[in-house]
Amino acid sequence: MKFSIQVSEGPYNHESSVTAINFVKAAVEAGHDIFRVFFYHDGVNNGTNYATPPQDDMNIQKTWSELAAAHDIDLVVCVAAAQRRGIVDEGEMTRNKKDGMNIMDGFRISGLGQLIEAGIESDRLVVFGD
Amino acid sequence: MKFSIQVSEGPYNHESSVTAINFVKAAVEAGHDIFRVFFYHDGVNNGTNYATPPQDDMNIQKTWSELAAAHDIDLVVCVAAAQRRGIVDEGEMTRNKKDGMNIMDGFRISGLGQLIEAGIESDRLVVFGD
Amino acid sequence: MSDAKKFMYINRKAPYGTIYAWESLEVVLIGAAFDQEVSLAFVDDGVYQLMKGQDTTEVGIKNFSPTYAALGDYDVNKIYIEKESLEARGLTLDDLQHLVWEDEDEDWAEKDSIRVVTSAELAEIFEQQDITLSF
Amino acid sequence: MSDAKKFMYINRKAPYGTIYAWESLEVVLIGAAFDQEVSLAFVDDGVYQLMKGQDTTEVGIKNFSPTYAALGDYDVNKIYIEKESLEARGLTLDDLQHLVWEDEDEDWAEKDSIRVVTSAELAEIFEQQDITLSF
Amino acid sequence: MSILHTVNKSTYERDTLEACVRLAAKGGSVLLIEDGVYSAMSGGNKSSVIENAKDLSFYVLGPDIKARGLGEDRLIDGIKVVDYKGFVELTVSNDSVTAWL
Amino acid sequence: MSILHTVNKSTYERDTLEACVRLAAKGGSVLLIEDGVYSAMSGGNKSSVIENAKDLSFYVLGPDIKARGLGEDRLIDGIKVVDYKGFVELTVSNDSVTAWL
Repeated sequence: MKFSIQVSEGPYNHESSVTAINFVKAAVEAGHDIFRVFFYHDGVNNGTNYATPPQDDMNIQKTWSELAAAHDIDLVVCVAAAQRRGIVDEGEMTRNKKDGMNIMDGFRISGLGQLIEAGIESDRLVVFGD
Repeated sequence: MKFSIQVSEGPYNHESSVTAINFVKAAVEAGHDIFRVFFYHDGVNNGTNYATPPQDDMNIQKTWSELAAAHDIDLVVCVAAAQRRGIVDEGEMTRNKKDGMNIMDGFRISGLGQLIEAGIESDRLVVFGD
Repeated sequence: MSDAKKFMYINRKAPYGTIYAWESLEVVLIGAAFDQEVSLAFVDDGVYQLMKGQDTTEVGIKNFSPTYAALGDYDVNKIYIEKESLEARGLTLDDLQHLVWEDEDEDWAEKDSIRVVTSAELAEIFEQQDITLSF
Repeated sequence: MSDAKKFMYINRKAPYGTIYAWESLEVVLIGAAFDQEVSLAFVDDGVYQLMKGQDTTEVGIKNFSPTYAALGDYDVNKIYIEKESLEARGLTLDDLQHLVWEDEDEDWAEKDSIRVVTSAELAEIFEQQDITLSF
Repeated sequence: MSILHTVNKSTYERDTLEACVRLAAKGGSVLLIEDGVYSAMSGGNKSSVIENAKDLSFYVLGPDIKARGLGEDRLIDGIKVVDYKGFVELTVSNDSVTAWL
Repeated sequence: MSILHTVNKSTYERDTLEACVRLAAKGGSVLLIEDGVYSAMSGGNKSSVIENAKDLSFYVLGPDIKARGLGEDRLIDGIKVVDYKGFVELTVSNDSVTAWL
């Protein structure tokens, strides 16, 4: 079956990201496809590569990145939500004249249409939030 | 009177930052001192200079920066919370081998002791959160 | 429209205290371009999103409430309000914005977009949806 | 200790669903170095923070509950639990970790850190505080 | 000692206001801010949380009620409206501030 | 159509579970995750929210109850424990998923 996921909260502050990661892992293990994970609201903060979490805890941002690489999962950060919160890729850096960028490997910034498309293209959309 | 403020939520997602800003402005206008604003939990995301919020809304991160400059307010981002969430200054960039930094002008990263000290040194500590 | 999916947006949170209400509306507006069947439900504190007379000037943040009036132009005209949520809060339909749309099939007659429904009716409507987005 | 301020930490949130419980504990541990008078209150879902037998292995995140046992070593030994919150949740003190401290003045006798108090008693304790930190 | 209590959540959504009312000592002041201001409206199922708390003084942040389209005429009797300046004054006139989060 | 409902907040703190129970059609399944698992415990003031919802099937995420130190023996009768694999299976065996946030 084809799944898409929406993650609506940032890493660490809420369990949503962790539950979504564990759900994605279990779905992949059961042979399902993850079409897309869409990060919205504070969820966009899952896509930063500037974090240095404690070594004795899950590295949430990196775990997403590894999952994406291992299972070819499309990780999309909402551009409007990212602009409010400060997640920047190369295009955003140039466009908005920032000194650097902090998007994690495996994530890309795109529009809200990607969420609607995920709903249309997938058999199930599962939302994790607050 | 000497005030300190704790902000526990990130900008835009919760009203906390905005209420704290309006409180700080009113306190300064009434002739009070703001000793320190301490950003904790997702509140550390108030300190990013990577955001590009919509032009028809308050630019929360920049407003903090301007308030700090105008009224000599100490804006402190908790280092442990910042490491989980990806707020980086020059020291953190070097120490944790990041490609850049995203701390806003007027903010500094420091330890939790700064919150306790704010409580000790101030006449009032006011917390804004979720 | 036979291939269209039924999208339901459930709005359960008050405006301004958190951004969910506003960022939900942003999804609805973008989603309207996709030619799917769209419904919105306002339940619990979500009903406060449609309160008339919102004025955020003194707070200093954007007042997004006028945007709800544009939903009709985007062909978003199935807006369900839970009766029980209104009543629990001492509100009536008069407290809320009057949202309308123009029916192309009836010479652009102006029609109400808002339908007040009971919990039981809303539960049935939820059962007919393909995709539910929660805010 | 005459210049010491009274710090109260109010913990009202369950662990793991959000990080407030853990990051609150981090403040308490750092704050213990400052020689102030420290109290902790656990009310509402905050009482769940002290549940025995927490095991986060299958979730894959850090289990911080053993850290509460260290509070005594940091001279944090005024830990108030609201009776009404426990009862509403069908819990008793036996469900919670047994937290102790060693009293230097009584030849390091081991004493209970946890005191179960009523809402009314806790309200009075709150009135005596200089600084309240809420998580 | 007198305490200023702040509550920023709707009592329809969360248990915050009820916690505050239960754990605030007699004579305390409660300021409703952000989504907490919805709890100040009369005529709702939960208006009684405030109506029954006779030992406390209630205030509501004016800018937050205006933002939400709530008229002052709909507030529960006895609740006073303050602006941010009044919020600061309440923190000064009380001895300490407790945020109910 | 059958719906899998997810609830991730404690019914002591928020109105989420009550909204779900009120608005879930007969025959639906409810999976309690994250802080939602506290609502699955018997013997509390709000255990009746689930006990009275006879028309729904309740599930609880095992890893989340273990994390919180809740024994399976304390769950309200009839609630089934699933792991993440079981969570995925519930999303497949139902026609759609509604998250109550």
